[in-house]
Amino acid sequence: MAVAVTNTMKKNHELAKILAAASCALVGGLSTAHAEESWDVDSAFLLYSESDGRVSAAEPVISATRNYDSETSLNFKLVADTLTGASPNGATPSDQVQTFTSPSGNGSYSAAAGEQPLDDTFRDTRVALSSNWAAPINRDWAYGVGGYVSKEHDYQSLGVSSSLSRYLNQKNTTLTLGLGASSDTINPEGGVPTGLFQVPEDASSSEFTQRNDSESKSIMDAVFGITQVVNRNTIMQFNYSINTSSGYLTDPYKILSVIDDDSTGNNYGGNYTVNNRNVYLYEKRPDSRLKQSLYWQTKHQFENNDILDVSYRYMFDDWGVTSHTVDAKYRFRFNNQYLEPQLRWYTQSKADFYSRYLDSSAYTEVDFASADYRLGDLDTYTIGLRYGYQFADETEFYTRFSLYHQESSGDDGYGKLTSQELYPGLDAAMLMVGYKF
Amino acid sequence: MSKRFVLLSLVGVVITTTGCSEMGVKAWERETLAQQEMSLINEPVESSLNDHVYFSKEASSGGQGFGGGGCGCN
Amino acid sequence: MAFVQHSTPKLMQKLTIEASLNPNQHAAPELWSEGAPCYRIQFECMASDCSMLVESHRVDLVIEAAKKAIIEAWRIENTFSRYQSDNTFAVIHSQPNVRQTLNQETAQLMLFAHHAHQVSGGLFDITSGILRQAWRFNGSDKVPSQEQIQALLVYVGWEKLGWSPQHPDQLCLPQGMELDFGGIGKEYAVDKMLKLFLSIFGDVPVAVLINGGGDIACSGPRLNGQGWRVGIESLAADHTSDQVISLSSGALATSGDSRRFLLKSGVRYSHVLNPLTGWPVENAPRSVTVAAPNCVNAGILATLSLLQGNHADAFLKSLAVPHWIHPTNT
Amino acid sequence: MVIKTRLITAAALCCGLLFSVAASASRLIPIEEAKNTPHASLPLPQYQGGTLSLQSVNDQVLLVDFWASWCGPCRESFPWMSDIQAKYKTQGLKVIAINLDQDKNQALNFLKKYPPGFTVLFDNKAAMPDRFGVIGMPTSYLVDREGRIRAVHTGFHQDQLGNYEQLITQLLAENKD
Repeated sequence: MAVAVTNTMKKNHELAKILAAASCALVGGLSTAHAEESWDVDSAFLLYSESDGRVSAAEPVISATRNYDSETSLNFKLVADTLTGASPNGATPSDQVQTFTSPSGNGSYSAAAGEQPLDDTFRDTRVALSSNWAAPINRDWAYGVGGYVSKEHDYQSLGVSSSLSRYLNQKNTTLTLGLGASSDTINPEGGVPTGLFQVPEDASSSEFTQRNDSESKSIMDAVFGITQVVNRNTIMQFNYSINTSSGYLTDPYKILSVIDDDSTGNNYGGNYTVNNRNVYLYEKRPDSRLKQSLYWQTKHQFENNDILDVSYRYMFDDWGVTSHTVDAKYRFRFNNQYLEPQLRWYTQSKADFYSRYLDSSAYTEVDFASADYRLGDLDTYTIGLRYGYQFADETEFYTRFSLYHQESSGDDGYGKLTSQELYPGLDAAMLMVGYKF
Repeated sequence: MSKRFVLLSLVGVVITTTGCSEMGVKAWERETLAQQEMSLINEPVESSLNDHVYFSKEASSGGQGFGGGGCGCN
Repeated sequence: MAFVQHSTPKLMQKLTIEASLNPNQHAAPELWSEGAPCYRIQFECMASDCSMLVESHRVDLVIEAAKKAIIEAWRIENTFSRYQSDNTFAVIHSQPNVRQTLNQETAQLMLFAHHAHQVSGGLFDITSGILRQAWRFNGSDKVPSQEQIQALLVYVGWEKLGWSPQHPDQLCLPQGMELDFGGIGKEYAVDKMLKLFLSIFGDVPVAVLINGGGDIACSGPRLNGQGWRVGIESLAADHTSDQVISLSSGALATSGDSRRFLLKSGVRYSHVLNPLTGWPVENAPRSVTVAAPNCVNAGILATLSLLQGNHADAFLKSLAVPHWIHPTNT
Repeated sequence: MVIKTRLITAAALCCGLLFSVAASASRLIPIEEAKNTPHASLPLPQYQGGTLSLQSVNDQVLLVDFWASWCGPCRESFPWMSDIQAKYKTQGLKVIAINLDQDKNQALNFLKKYPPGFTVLFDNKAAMPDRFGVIGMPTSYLVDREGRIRAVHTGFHQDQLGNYEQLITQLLAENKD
């Protein structure tokens, strides 16, 4: 009897617990706590302007992040940019006036003697929208997924990305694997030119009429990274990333000059002509590229709260390009303001198929060629200063001014060509103004 | 020259990561690391604008990182 | 149940609530001053007189919070009312024999009903409301026939529902069956009101007690640290309070009602029905009041104890919960 | 075509991640397996004045919470801890929040902004958390009336509040028999 009573007591006690729990679950506890859920917006405007009236760009961007808790967030970012100005078309300067067929074939533009040939039909507007969701899976794992779409009048890109992170060693070490894929479509003005074919005089040529409207390329990305907390004030990251592109990787608007290399003739080093027309070829790049890079970044906060942020990247690819990038920032922090000088140095070696021009005796035999200075030997420097002011309501105004300088170098040519400036430098100024709220 | 460099960096990475278990801080020692300014990409908008400029002017792009570290709050 | 009052109350204003938030067209709630900083808000809900007692120096927040809480109570009343044609209750019952997806709130209520059904050994069952078609507790002596009850019992039984706790938002309701949330609705509304009320105040000091027609929840002790004085009403005709208790945390709920019974051949049938037999529980106390951390919890314990019949007291004692019982008297 | 299959692989990976999220309901640690509170006799300075050691609190259920002013989820937990303290005070719950800021002044500034409705102790030399096994901020421990750790929660998650409260009510009920 006594046992039976005890059992009933136990059973009823269990019953009371279950009901208490169930009622708490139903009513949702009593908490008056509010999660700090809000949109954090960072909006900025970039003005980019190159010297000598080359490209200038205006680029507004707005990024909105909703933080659900300290680890869960949803971000949307909208970027628009408009480019105007002129861009080098790849041809060499000459001691003669040069006339070029415009990309659409419906017109032409010219470069005076000794002047850099610039394609001034260059004009574009781009809109890009991206979104990313990041959340924890449990204490040890987190993931992120994202999507990206961008559109300009001759280029569309669609991409997805995902990442998986594993925390180790009490969150002092984070291993991250990121994967991305994107699919791009190029539909150049005037159609897709045939690589290494001569640029025809106008749109009536069969080279024009037989063109495809569009080409595509696909890109796969994988990043493996380790983030390590070093001590109370220092954090470090190493990444290895691999990026493969395949499909149409050529720039449809870039051409090459063919230079007369007959040292016995009086046009040695001048533009090679056939039927009294200068010969220019459309550039052609391989249809695949494999890039790999190693990246290291360290951030350290000093006793006076200033922060040093240094990174280094080494990149190499199967086109023969290798590059080194060093980026350093130092943030002086005052009560509610900061001043951040920034320095960046970048150097790259040229791609195997890069050639400032083609020789008339051999131009029919090359498989790939590009005179795009971006694939040549290049050194660039950026010097900048960022200033920020944080208001009492935790909004922030910031601005940044920076100067970008490029120096190209390479083979100086022969004959008449040696008197031409084949590797002009580039200077650009960038002004960014932004507000976070 | 470049191949040797890659090898050296890889060795560097391996050495540093094997040393990881002795590095790090306790959960309550993350006051500094918890600051937004100490996240590895603390100005994502500036970074993306820079990336766009450099992407269109140079042959290399990408490779940079993502999160990690931080407050370690749960 | 009644509150022990001392000072003379003064009507301050009627609280205006938008008509769309008052679907059952209740009279406007009234804000009474009981001598600052004490306020009382009177309002109607679920066919009961309800009130809130509030102590705060911020009368603006009192009004805002009271309105929000009353709107919530009216919403719950309207959502689960059996007499509407377009509410959640009606939508569920308009789709028999098909799999339907319940909203989160209903799914939560189903989970709670499930737990209560499990631990009560089937005595608590929200599908049993249909038995009221046979039993009319209006003081008369009309006891239904066993055939009548038997016919209705076909449609009673929690396990007959196409529902499982693994997927609480998926329901297949057999034709003819009915879910009755009335048994927990009022307590649920009281708890939700309290929660919403306190969320408006945040860190601002406040003490509040919500009385939903006898089901009570409070935020904690009064501002002076003392408990709320709550009278447990006598069943005598003159309604004189026979017991005054001090409530300084949690909630009280009462089950049982002296006015709802059947009297036949000297047997008093309580309005509490046993869903397993279809018959009223015999010798159930006339009313049971239980104290628990929240009102839903107090209410379910009071209801379950009534279902124990004359073991109600022993049952509550074994749970070690504070309780007050009015025994059966004939 | 190649890109398509790759995209699908990426999408499949994402989905796999989303569905692997597992819900976990925690329970009280059985008495036989529960450990005693470490450093129970160590007196720590109290925000409200004087000093207090965990063992000096007799016959109460303790919610011992480790927090710091720079930790976002800790801040979110403050109103909840005030509520739970008020609600279960009479039943014998005592919430003790142990501050681990290195710089006590930062904690004092924080407390001015977010006044606590519970006991706050300062452990600015971090003497306690190691042996408690704190591996994230905040971490809270539920200690029964006999001084045994019966539940551990790392982090503060709104969706688990019902669960936290349930464990507290269970523990409060336990030793009443």
